[in-house]
Amino acid sequence: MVDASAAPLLEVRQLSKRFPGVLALRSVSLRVLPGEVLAVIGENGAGKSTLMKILAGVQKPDTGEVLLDGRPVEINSVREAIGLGIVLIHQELNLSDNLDIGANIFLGREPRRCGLIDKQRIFRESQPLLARIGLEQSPRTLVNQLAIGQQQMVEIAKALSSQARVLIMDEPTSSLSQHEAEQLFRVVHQLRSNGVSIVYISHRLGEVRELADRVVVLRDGENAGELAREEICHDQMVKLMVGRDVSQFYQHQLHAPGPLALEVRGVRTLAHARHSIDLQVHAGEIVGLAGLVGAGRTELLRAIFGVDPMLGGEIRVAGQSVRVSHPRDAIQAGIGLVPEDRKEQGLVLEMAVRENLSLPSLRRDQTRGFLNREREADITRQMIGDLRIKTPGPEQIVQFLSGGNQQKVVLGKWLAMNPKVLLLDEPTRGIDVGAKREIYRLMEELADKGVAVLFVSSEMEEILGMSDRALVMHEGRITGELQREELSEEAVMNLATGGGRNPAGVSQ
Amino acid sequence: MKKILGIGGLLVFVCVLTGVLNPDFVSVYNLQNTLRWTSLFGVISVGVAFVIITGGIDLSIGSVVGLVGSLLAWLLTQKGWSAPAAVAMVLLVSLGIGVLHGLLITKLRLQPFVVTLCGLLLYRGAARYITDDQSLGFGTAYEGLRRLAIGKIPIPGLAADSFALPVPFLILMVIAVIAAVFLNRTIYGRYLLALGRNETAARYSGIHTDRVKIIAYVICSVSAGVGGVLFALDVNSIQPSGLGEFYELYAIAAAVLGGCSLRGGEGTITGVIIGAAVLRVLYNAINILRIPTHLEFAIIGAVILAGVITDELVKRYAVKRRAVRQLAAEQAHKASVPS
Amino acid sequence: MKKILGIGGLLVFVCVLTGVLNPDFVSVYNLQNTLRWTSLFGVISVGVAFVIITGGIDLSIGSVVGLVGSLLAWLLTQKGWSAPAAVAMVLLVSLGIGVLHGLLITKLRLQPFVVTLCGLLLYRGAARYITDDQSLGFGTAYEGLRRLAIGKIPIPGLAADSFALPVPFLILMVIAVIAAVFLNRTIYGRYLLALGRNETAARYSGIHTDRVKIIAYVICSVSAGVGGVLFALDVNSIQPSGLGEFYELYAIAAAVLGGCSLRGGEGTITGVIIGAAVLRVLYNAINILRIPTHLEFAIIGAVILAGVITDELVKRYAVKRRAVRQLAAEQAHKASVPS
Amino acid sequence: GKPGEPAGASTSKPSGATEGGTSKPKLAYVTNGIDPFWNTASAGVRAAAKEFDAECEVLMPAKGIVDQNRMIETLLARGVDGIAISPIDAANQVGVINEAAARTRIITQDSDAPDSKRLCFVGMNNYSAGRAAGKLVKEALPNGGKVMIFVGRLEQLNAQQRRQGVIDELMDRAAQSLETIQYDPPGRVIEGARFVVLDTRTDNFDYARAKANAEDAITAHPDLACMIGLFAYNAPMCKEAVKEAGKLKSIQIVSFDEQDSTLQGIIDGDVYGTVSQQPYMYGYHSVRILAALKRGDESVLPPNGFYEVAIQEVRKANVQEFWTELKKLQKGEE
Ligand SMILES: Nc1ncnc2c1ncn2[C@@H]1O[C@H](COP(=O)(O)OP(=O)(O)OP(=O)(O)O)[C@@H](O)[C@H]1O
Ligand SMILES: Nc1ncnc2c1ncn2[C@@H]1O[C@H](COP(=O)(O)OP(=O)(O)OP(=O)(O)O)[C@@H](O)[C@H]1O
Ligand SMILES: [Mg+2]
Ligand SMILES: [Mg+2]
Repeated sequence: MVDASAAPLLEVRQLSKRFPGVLALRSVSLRVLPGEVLAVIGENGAGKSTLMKILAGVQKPDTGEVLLDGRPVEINSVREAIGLGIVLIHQELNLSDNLDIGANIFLGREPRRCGLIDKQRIFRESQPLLARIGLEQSPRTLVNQLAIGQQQMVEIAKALSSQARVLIMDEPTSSLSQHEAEQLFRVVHQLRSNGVSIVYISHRLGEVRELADRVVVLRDGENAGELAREEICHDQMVKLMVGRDVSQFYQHQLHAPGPLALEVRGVRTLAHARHSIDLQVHAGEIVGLAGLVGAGRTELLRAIFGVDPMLGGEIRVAGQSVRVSHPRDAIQAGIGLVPEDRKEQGLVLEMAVRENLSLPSLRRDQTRGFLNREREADITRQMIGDLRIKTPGPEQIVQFLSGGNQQKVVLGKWLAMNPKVLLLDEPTRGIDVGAKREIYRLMEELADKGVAVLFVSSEMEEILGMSDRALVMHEGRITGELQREELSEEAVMNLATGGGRNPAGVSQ
Repeated sequence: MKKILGIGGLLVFVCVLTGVLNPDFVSVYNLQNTLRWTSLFGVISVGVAFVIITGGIDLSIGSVVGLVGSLLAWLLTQKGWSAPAAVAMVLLVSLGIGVLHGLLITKLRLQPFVVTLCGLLLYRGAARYITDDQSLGFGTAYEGLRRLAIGKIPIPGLAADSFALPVPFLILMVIAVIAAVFLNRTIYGRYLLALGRNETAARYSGIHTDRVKIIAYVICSVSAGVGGVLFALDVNSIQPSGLGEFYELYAIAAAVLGGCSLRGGEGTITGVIIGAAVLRVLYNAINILRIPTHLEFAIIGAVILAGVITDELVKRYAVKRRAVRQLAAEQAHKASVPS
Repeated sequence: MKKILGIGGLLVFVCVLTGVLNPDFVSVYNLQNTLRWTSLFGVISVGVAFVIITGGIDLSIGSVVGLVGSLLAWLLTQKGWSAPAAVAMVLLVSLGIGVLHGLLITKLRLQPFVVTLCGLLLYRGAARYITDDQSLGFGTAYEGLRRLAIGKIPIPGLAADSFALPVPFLILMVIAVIAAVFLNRTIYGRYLLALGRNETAARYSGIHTDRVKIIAYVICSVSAGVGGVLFALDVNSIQPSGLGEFYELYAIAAAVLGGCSLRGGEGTITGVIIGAAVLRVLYNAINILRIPTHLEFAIIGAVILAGVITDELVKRYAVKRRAVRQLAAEQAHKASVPS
Repeated sequence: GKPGEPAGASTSKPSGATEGGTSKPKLAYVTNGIDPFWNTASAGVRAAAKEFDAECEVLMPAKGIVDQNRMIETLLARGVDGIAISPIDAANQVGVINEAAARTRIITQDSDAPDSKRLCFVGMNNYSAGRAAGKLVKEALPNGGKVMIFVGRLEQLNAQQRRQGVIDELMDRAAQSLETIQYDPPGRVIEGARFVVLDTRTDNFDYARAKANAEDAITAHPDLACMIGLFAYNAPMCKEAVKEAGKLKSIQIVSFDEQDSTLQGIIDGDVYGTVSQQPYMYGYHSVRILAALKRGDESVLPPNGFYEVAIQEVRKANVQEFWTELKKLQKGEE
């Protein structure tokens, strides 16, 4: 255990940082002790990533100072930060996928011989790193051939290779499978015992509880409190993050399923062409779709929604067979999709809230091709009100909203279409607790109104808390179905890892 | 809006400066000519704006102008087609070219730059092949048709020999109004702007992005076709190997000056037309002010560059000023609310 | 590697076809000429490849060729500079141009297309202004300097009058080797590839992306400068308003044919040189096979388009075949393991 | 250029009443492109401007006919006392020329527009010049042989006329009248008794292409006997190619115009001869006529509207003399 009174390895004093329109950090202070795992948590937009980017030399603070070993240091570039032993694993993937794993790991710090890159040495030194994080790939494999989770592991290997004294991980597990995440935790423990300090950022409070020696909470760019090892518990963390007590996170009550709303029969997807999938969702029902990352859940939703081609099978909405070869077909049949990647797939970031909210419904509300502006204004007003989207106005550019409010805009797009079936892919990924609760509430409301809700989630708590019924996928097929009363962590994990029930008994 | 202010200011500045230095600039005759040239280039610039808004580019415009012009003259003078049939035919050809570009870019996912670069070569070659590399002209026949390009419509109330509107200007105005309505008032225009910013998100919202993109390329090629007809009728002499060369660059420059971002999703029709006007007025000014013609290129290049640099600096300054203002407001607030 | 196979195959195909149709194609004289032209265009194509790898574009190459060529002739014949001083001076100018482009693109965040489009106009104007739009030539003086462009180095062991290597080919080889080593073996090359694909990732890895980008633009402009010197010395008669016009398009086409992606992050030097060779051999074939010159453009355009379409289709086919093979393998596996 | 006094009467038609005779005539000389040929013409312009006390600017359109039309328009807008133009496509620029004729004095030079209201034409007959070049070829190759023609753009009337003149001469056809020339289509081999015209290659004014075209011709036709360059730069490019191929002995070159490189070639014996149009005279006489017209002297107009500038054939015998004269003319007013 770490001595809390030890001299801090890294110290941040009164750091402030302003972006156009936001004060991201206001006199934030932070101490990182040698060989501890310090978790930094906070709602979306609390300033966690900004603080870390400053430490890593990506951005510069407006005021305040950073001390390393008690001496003030100025970090002007990523290079300098690495030189000081501060290394950041970014929240987003940052790899050049046209290069191989080895090249990415040593990018910016290539070993050289006679002025030329020493490729042999790169491969030689990459191998043990990959072994250490459990990535079974040759360092010569191109990164674009790796799955997202594996790419994240490459990022981690890259950080490990730089001999960090302070290793900052900004939501490293958001795209990792359970297995990969556990491997990561082992590495974290190992590093800590080697005296490396780790700053760990995550919205998954379970992980934080498991890993952290100490928790620092940020709220609205300010220090909101600190928890010592023994004080760390879910409710405490949430309380500090949102600034009030949050009890009763999931207020789930079972919905009475109505008539069949969505029926998927024998659908095959590109990624897992060998398995066909059958599933059913009833009106007014919330069905969770669980599984490890890469199990093919996103692929399934994308196929249902017509983004990717189906390799066969049939989709029926409210008893009608529909041919979906483009999202528009799905939308016309009454399906909506809240996609996995909000910024890439869900929103046109540089457009106004109004324009985003009305995008799918423009066609329905058109008069001979012309925009129906009154209708557009109505929808905007209604959605901002109903979903309590926090925005200065309908003309605000979506980019400047917080993650949770952005997600509400995505939801609003579909609510305006009055869908029969709503598909949600990781609806709360990277969203803070407050916003999460509102999203859950909305899902409940929709189900009450008779919408069939099918949601994908990698968070066990969410699956357990929100589903009337859960389906579990493993390597492209549905390995089991669990009714509300059968739902448990073990049951889901069992199916998700391919064990458990006989798949023949599924969905009958 | 602000973008238009900047470029509009530049236009006014150049006009006033030239007018003061040489009053001939504001003579009826010169204004009519400048208006006519602006209109001809305006037509192709408005077309390319649509493609630029999708985040694409069209390098083949000049060659389409050349092909359409050559074909028109060839059909009329060599094949004896009637004027309406010939015009319809060449516009159909340009439409076909637009569809081809659109299909290659959307269905085969080829890059717009590459597709239209090949188009640049292909259509130029086609024009030269069809006409057997002979220059063609309408001579003094087809005066009726040529009024499309060189005709003038007197303004009611003004004396007969004073200012009259060049017909191409009316054509441009019609095209501009249609284009502006299309872009701002129809769902397709909204789709264009949306997919220019984020194609994936647009597709996920149920927009047939491919179809909308194809429409943009068709608009661009057909505008180039209309431009080609007008240019051909205006110069009345068509060199298949030369007509329209480099026009794509002028059109793109006008669109960029007028506030279109090559990254897509941004642009206004008014801005583009003002952009085209700036370029034409500059050419005119250089000649009127007796600046040596060989400085023409350098001046135009310098003005475009200065324009985009200023635009960038102004944007940065605005961002900074906003931040400073906010800070001041907050500090004032703090001061009034002692903590 | 596979990309090179495709374009290499095309080159061999065109060569064999032309050689069969007209054996003169493989005459020593013709091979030397084709090699020389390939080298001249190869130099500017290799240069632009670096910019394309960063995801940028350089439209000013032709104008830089024109400016450098004009300036060289002007300094030598009008200002009486010595050959080394004049060559050094013009290369310095092209270097300055590269730095300027790089700074505008990285520091002011202007778009490469816009910056170099302005460059296209500016440098052409500058060339015309400096030389007062007069044609210039080296006459019969400077034969020594001209050997850079038209000299030939006999291959030891071969008879004196048989095949000798054109000096520009040697220059290209030197440049190509340096470029290939730079791109594949040095950290800057790696940085270029990395930032071309993902600039943020490169920046977060501590790479001074701006600096690397500026280097790419400098390489491109200096290559254009070297090309300009060679072109000027080769044709021995420089028209400031025409020298190098459209060469940027040839260079970009060669790079794209050679496997560079305009999206950045992809490209090989060998591929680019083969791309340049394909274009030159095509020109040569058209002339040698007595195909009318006015079909030239159409043929070149069609070949480039066919090339990129084939490339795309082959890629798709490969993806599909892999999927099918996987499926088949799994089904075989299933069949052998009865469930 | 200095902007002179702002002409208030810019749009007024020229009439006897406005002729003051006190101010310098303001003239413009518009070429059909940028070429050394026109630099020599400019020398004539400057010489005449000095001699006849006029101001004359030379405008060279870089981008073809569109540029040229635009230049005319701006000149009219600015108000000039006279324009001499080399129309790029005479038949189809009648409208433009007539419009100019309505606002100022316009004459054609180098290339005529006979159907327009231009006051006169200063120049030569391109078809005859072509025939003269053909005669040079016959002199160079008394026994005939295979020839090839090189040109920038074949769409230009002067290029077409010259080419046809060369072909007709080599095929020993009767002279055609300028108005009704029948053209042989390009891209086809034309065989006569002694001569074979293999092809006409174009290069779009790209010198490098011009040179490559010449090289490729040498490759494709090992028995090529003569190259004819229709535009000023073509023969010099041919000369470069032939020289590098070591074929100076077996391939004759016949040229148009008088680039230094061509003249040097004639001295060295690399080029057989050239047909000079005396562009200096184009410039000189254009300005002379326009200046006099502005001063009200109509007598300068040639009787049938054609002021013919004699072409000059330059061979080894007279090249020195011709070049010395040319240099003198070019230098005269610097
Ligand atoms: N480059 C930037 N420009 C403008 N605003 C920014 C920028 N980066 C961050 N912000 C803003 O600064 C605030 C803090 O953002 P930051 O990314 O640090 O939050 P976070 O705590 O990491 O949130 P999350 O949990 O969603 O990752 C937010 O309001 C964000 O919108
Ligand atoms: N565009 C793509 N190209 C190639 N492979 C892909 C692509 N998208 C997904 N895959 C692969 O298909 C498999 C299934 O991925 P998918 O995203 O459907 O998983 P998932 O269960 O939805 O996981 P997640 O929890 O990340 O949503 C994975 O192995 C993934 O790497
Ligand atoms: Mg963050
Ligand atoms: Mg997924």
